[in-house]
Amino acid sequence: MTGGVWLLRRLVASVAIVFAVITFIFILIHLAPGKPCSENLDPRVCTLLTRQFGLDQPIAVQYWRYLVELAHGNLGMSFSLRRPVWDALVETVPFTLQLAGAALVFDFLLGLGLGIYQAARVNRLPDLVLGNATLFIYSLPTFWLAPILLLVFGEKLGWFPVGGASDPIFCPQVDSLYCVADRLWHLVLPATTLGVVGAAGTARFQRAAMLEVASQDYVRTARAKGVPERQIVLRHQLRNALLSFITRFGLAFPFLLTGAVLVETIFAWPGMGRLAFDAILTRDYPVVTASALIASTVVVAGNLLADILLGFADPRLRVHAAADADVVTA
Amino acid sequence: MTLGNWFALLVALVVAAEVVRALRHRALRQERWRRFFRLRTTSWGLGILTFLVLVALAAPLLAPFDPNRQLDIVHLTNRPPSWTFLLGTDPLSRDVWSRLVYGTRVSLGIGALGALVAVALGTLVGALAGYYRRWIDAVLMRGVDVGLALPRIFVLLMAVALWDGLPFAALVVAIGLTSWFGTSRLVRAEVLSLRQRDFVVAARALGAGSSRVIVRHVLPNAAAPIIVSAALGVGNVLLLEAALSFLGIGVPPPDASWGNMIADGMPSIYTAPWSTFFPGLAISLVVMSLNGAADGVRDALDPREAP
Amino acid sequence: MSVLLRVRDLKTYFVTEHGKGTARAVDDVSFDLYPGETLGIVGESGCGKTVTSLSILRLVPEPPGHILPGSLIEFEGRNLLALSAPELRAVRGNQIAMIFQEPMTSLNPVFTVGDQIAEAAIIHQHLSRRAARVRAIEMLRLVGIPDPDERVDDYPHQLSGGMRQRVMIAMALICHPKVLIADEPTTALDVTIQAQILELLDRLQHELGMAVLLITHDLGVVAGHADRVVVMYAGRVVETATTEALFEHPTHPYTEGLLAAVPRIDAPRARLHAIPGQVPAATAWPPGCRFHPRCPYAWEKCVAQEPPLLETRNEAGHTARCWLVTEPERRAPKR
Amino acid sequence: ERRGGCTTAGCGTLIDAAVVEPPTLLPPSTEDIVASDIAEQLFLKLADVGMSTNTVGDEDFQPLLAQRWEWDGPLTLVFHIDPRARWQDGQRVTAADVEFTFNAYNDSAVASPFRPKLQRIEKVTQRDSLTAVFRFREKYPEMFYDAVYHMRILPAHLLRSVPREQWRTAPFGRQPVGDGPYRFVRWQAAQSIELVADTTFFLGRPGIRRLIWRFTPSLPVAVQQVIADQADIREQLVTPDNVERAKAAKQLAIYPFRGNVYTFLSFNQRAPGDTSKPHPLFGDRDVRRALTMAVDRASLVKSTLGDLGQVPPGPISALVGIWAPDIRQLPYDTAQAARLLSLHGWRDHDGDGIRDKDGQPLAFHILVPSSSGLRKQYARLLQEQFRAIGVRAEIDELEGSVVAQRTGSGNYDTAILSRSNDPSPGSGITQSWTLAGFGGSNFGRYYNPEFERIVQRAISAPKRDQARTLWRYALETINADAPGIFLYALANVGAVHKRVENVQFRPDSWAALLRTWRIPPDRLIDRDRVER
Amino acid sequence: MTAPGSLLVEVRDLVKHYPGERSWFGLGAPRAAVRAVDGVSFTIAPGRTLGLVGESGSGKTTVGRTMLRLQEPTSGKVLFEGNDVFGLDAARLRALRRKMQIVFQDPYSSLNPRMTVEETLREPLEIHRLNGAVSALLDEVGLDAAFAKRYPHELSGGQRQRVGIARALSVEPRFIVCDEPVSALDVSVQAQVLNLLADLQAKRRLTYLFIAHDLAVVRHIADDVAVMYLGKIVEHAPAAEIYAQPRHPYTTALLSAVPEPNPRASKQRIVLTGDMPSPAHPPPGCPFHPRCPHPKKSERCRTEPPPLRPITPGHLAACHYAEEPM
Ligand SMILES: Nc1ncnc2c1ncn2[C@@H]1O[C@H](COP(=O)(O)OP(=O)(O)OP(=O)(O)O)[C@@H](O)[C@H]1O
Ligand SMILES: Nc1ncnc2c1ncn2[C@@H]1O[C@H](COP(=O)(O)OP(=O)(O)OP(=O)(O)O)[C@@H](O)[C@H]1O
Ligand SMILES: [Mg+2]
Ligand SMILES: [Mg+2]
Repeated sequence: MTGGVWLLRRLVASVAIVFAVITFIFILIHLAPGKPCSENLDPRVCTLLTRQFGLDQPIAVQYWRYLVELAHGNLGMSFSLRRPVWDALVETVPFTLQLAGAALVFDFLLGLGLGIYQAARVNRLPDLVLGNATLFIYSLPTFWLAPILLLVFGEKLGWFPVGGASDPIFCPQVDSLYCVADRLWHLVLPATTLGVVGAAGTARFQRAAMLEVASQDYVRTARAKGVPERQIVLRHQLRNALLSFITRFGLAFPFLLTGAVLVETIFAWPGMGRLAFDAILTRDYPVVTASALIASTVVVAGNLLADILLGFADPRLRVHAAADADVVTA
Repeated sequence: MTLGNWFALLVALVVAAEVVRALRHRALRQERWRRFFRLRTTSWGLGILTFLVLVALAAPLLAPFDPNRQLDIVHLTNRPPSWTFLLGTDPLSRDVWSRLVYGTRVSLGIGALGALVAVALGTLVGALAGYYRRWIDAVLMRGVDVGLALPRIFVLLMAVALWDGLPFAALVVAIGLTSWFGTSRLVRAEVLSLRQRDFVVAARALGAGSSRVIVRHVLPNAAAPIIVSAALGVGNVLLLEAALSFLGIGVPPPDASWGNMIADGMPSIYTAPWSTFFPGLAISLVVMSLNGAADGVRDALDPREAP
Repeated sequence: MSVLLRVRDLKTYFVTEHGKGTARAVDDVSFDLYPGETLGIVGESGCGKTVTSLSILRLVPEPPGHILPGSLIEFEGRNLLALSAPELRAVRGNQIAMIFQEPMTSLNPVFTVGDQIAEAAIIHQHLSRRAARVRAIEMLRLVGIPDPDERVDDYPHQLSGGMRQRVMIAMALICHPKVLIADEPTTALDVTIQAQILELLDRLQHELGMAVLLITHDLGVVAGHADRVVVMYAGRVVETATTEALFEHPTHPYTEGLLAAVPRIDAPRARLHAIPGQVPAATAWPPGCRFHPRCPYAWEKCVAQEPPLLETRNEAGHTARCWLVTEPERRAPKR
Repeated sequence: ERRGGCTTAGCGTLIDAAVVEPPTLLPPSTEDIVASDIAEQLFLKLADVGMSTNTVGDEDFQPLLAQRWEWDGPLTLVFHIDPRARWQDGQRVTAADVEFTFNAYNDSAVASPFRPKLQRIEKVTQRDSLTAVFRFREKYPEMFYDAVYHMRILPAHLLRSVPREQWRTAPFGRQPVGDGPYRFVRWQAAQSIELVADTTFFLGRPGIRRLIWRFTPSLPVAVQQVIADQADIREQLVTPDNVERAKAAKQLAIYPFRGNVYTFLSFNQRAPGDTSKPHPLFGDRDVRRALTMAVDRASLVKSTLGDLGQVPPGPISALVGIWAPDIRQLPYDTAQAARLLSLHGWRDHDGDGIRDKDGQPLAFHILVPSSSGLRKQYARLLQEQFRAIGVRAEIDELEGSVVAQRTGSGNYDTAILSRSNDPSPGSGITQSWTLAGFGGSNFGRYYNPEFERIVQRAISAPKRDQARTLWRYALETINADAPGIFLYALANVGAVHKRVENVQFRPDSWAALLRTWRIPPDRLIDRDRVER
Repeated sequence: MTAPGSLLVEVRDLVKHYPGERSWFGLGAPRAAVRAVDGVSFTIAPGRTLGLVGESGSGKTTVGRTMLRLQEPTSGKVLFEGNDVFGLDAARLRALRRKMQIVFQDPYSSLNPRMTVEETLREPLEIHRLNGAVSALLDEVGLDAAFAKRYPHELSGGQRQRVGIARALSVEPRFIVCDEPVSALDVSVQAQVLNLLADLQAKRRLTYLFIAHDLAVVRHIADDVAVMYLGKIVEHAPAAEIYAQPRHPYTTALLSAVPEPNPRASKQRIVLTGDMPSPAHPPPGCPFHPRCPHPKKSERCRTEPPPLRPITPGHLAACHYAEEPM
């Protein structure tokens, strides 16, 4: 089977998964009792609106309509935001991607670095200290860490902004280098909150992976060749440890998305996590379903990406046209 | 804190330390258990867990106050830690230490139940898929793919925020029901490799039926990843429960869980940090201990044979 | 002829997890390797062959293992155990090269075989990548791999076991080392492939003139390919001799038993001679002669006192660690 | 960094640390508070209440869009629109706009939450391009208030083409064009809304050049922003904690003002889910009275709000003029409460600490929206207070929409609800506590004909003093019926950066007078000087 | 070969193809099937041992396991005491499993690491509701009764192999497939186990299919020897004959490749070139032709697969030039 066909099949399967997810979410939220009306809204107004949105129809009808709209690329109109879901997503998804991306970078750079460093000094003092530190950080609840960071670095020290994604005065839009810096500056605390727990996990994972590889025969082979120790760690061990790391990378997305809900709310980050969270609470069906669509797409894409990366990184998995034909004749 | 409480606390600490020491001591005799205690963190983890279980059991002895009692809502709110109120009081003038102690019961219970549901289901699905292969495998694993792509927090929020009158146990079960996908993959992989092993083939050759093979030969050997994921699962459930409490959905008041203690104390986190700090610390401690213990289990049940 | 590699009183111990004691994996091993010769080291699983070979290049994993002070490994007059890390690296893969038992796991799965072969040349001979690649292709041709210019870009998993072992050999020999340590190079291979590889080693040794330390548990392999043989048992050398002498006059009862236990293709169907009992654990070698619990001739002295390596009467340099050398009359079987 | 050179009076940028992002800025389509604050700057009313918030008659009202007005008979009110008024796209504001606005607010397709408040206006017509005529159905003291207070005049020429049922989602709501002191600049979804002063505003150039509402969904973090000097205004600090912290911040000035919200535990007098039957517990007036007397409301307020709250003397907030601390209420008297319960057969027969009757324990649920920290805290406090007299209350913390659904349909035992008042006592009380509110916001279905009668009289009392007395009587009547436990009325405390002068918070709408705030040139800071 | 009437096991044209893995969703086209066993037939008379020899991957294990129906065959028949093994229902299969047993190659994976020796040996007794004694079994394979309480990791390789044999013996089978039972063992221990197997056979009148890759080992235990190459039997003859006069060039090469513990033996070695082809893509014609050193190798070998045919009575070989061995 060639790579193209493989990819195509995976894509089809991915679409099927995403479809299953939104169906599930659609049914779940529509089965929940209650209507999308806020607390203080006059119930009479509420009834009127429900009719306007067609929510008095049987769920099958609603589902069918939703699918038809979806097929036309229409995600519907948000009840609570009073605007097309598409518009809302277009504005928020990039922020979540920025946050998750920064957290991912933070997570993986720090995590990998620490893991490699620890593995190189296994069972010595730095390793033990870091081992305990990462274990502790790994077990911190995010919503607990966030206020602490805000208090210390935002309020007390004033190093970083207290919430928000950009300076509303200087940089309402990111249109200059200064504003890019501003965005990054705003990203520091939320990305740290989101990434540091993951980084601790990554460090622990990577350390274990490196040690696993360190005991492999081929590392000994490299040593027997006279390869310097540094190169053994960075070339032979790391390359192999990265294989299991890529799998972890693929699994990081659900974690990040889940974390984003809390972090975005606390740090006033205008991302999709917050949007989705609010939408669930206000029963904004179209937004919930669309966010589930995005979230599951990201997760599935993350897995796919990891598989593809793994295919590149691990020659054993590379799809060779003649993979089977290993007939050797003299 | 009364003298009696201090004494009970001391006893709990000593007993926990002794239990670990005794276990360690006995473990030295058996290779596998010696490996369990190889890391110091394992002993610590086990000790802390034992201590917490003791605390949960002996909560009435350790807690100087009724955990739900609002001692004096005008004068005793948000008191800092003192000898009377070991860990201070919360915004409702309840004794944080007493709540923490009683909360241990609830939180550990939640963690254990949620993890149990998740691991039981994950193991079942993983074992079926891995052992029977073919269409069972295909169907179950596609389901797992969907489950993994499902934004879990959405499902939980919806289940809990929107369905009123959902009993709390149902929430815990819901957490469990949405947490088993990873475990099932893990177990399946393990079962797939185990079913190729000669001793499994031997059991079949001897006429053992599928259920016997799975229960006696396959699962015990897949125990390490199962137990490890259960241990880590407890931590995850705790964190999740805390997160949900933080979002306003958790153990119903007035009963204390660590998660809702944090949630209750959150508005005064800056003026009375103790009412959130200590339950947060307790959660961290449990997660850490479980991680430590899981490392030990991993070592002890290492499929690699002893040298 | 001057000694190329001199091993004296090599002791490599492993500190096992607490409570189990120290595994004395290699305990006082001495032997010499001369230029151009093939020295076979035979012994059963766990007797310390691999640890010996790893000790020579200080590749024993540390911890748990360590080479005890007082051991000497002298290569061309330099004590390898005293070298600094960079000096040692200059020897590894350059002067002394190694090939390992498991060609499957000894190659790094994520690099092409060409890269792995070339690596040593880049490090030691400072060749450019391009030049090293050319060398790698040459080496592949030398070890008899068809289409070397294509195979050079293959990954290990694309090769068969025999080819992988050839790649290992190519990798070891690219810098023309003076000593090649081959640790059970054929154990994992089929007989027909084993024959190919041994043939190849013979040929290359001939062409390149290196000394080979051939480690194996198969007496048949030693018989066909070694000039001299060291027999190990329980971390000790129990007998050393030229190949002919060893097979003609096995002196140590262990060597004797081992020879008798080998199934032979030319013998008719019959019971095999078996050495009773098991090899003891490295943490608990028996006192006295370490073979005495399994030895048909053992008497009190064997239990009480361990014999040194004694010169036999057969031949100069034929030594055996057995009291029988001093009391040959006891060789009459017990019972 | 772009440091600009604006250094004169009329410079300045204020950032408001807001918590909730409005769904739209189109006034008739939302009741959202932030939307209304922003709309204050964008869309003018014809006239507005003064600082006294007196709603009776028209003496205390300030002209805005209407230069002046006169009565043309008892039921006809004529407004003369200020000829200088312009829409920000240059068009004049005309009487046609006023007529259009009324029709829109009154159109059921728009589903405006303000529509019920306009019921007594029959129609609005234009006499000439600058004269709008309001025709009322009846004569009552708050006619003028109803005419001006609920509606913000909208640009007919921009909205006429938008179908009414699409007003909720109209793009105009995200890109409004107004006639107020500020013009709309941009709306960054989930981040901020920015306004800039209209220097040509016909009532005078606003004192601050730029206003930014910044949305921070978590209140503590929003407060933290003003404390960390990253925002200038937090109009509502809510908790004593926050007030303490804000006071400690050097650059902040604290402005207390009357609150417009009261919170109460609503007793559902009808069986949950079946409004035809009385509630098994709360159908009984004495049970309600007993439960009310069991709660030490003063201590609860002290505990949760310190000086920031008061026990309301009835279903009103401090905003309305009829507030008086000496209005008679049920006392805190647990002994009396216990006696009353025992008298009705609620005793602890089985000794489990909970009273019971006929095997039924005296237990009920308290419904509370999980989004409100304060109300959740109150639920826990109440639970404990009830426990003390042998009543078990279970707390159901549910999402706002679920609470709305359940209370709206009468499917609950008790719920902690909040009501915000406009300055008029009449409209709130009628909506929430009389027959007129059945199916509306009288969730507990409280009905007492005597009370209705008094309220009617109070509303139509032409004199303020007369009305006051009647209202006091009405409140005492409803207090005695105990249709709910009136828990607290939150005093508002705002925090504003000290450099801002002439800060005035009008209790019913803190931002109503924002255009008069200003920053002296010598106190400008970096963010004020920015020129973009 | 023995007369049909006295046969215990008969394998007829056994074929086992492993379908290539189907890719994701089971939608993908399968890869080329691995023809692990490609038409194998042989018979074993009661009390005799057939040695099955071949290089790694030639299909020996697959033959052994398929015979016991531990894997379903692709086609072919296995008759045990005249019963078609593949036609049995679950209950009868279970009954049959008392009579056919298997001993595995890898002593490390053949025992459940979580069960003591006793538990391991007791399990088959439980399954078939037999009343045997664990100690007697241990005794029979030469293990001390003290071993009963031990876990596999506390045993040496030879001891484990003995436990594996004891487990097979526990249900008192008539036929045992020994799948390379000694290849993982040291020479000294290998001899012990081979002797044990021989003794047990004599004592219990067992029938063995003895799988090995080492012709020298087979020499010591087998009555008949079959040589496999690429899923096919290429030569099958009584032991004495095959060692004295191999007919197939592959057998000849195998024999010559066995290293002899005799430094003076200066025999002419035949070193085969190349590796065994992948069973997924067997060469056309004679599967051995790419490596065949036979001087007469011809075009015919490349195109026409040689059938397994009798060369002399009882001596089968699949080579066009079997009459003219090398
Ligand atoms: N990393 C290690 N840790 C502990 N003990 C070890 C380690 N490596 C080797 N040993 C011990 O050293 C002894 C000798 O091992 P070695 O690998 O040298 O045997 P060998 O002769 O090469 O056997 P084989 O034929 O199985 O390769 C064994 O008893 C083994 O248990
Ligand atoms: N479960 C399986 N799925 C796919 N292919 C398999 C499977 N089992 C064996 N094979 C393939 O079938 C062929 C024959 O395997 P088999 O194990 O029977 O050989 P063998 O002669 O026993 O080899 P060895 O000496 O290594 O044990 C090999 O190419 C192997 O890769
Ligand atoms: Mg070795
Ligand atoms: Mg096999």
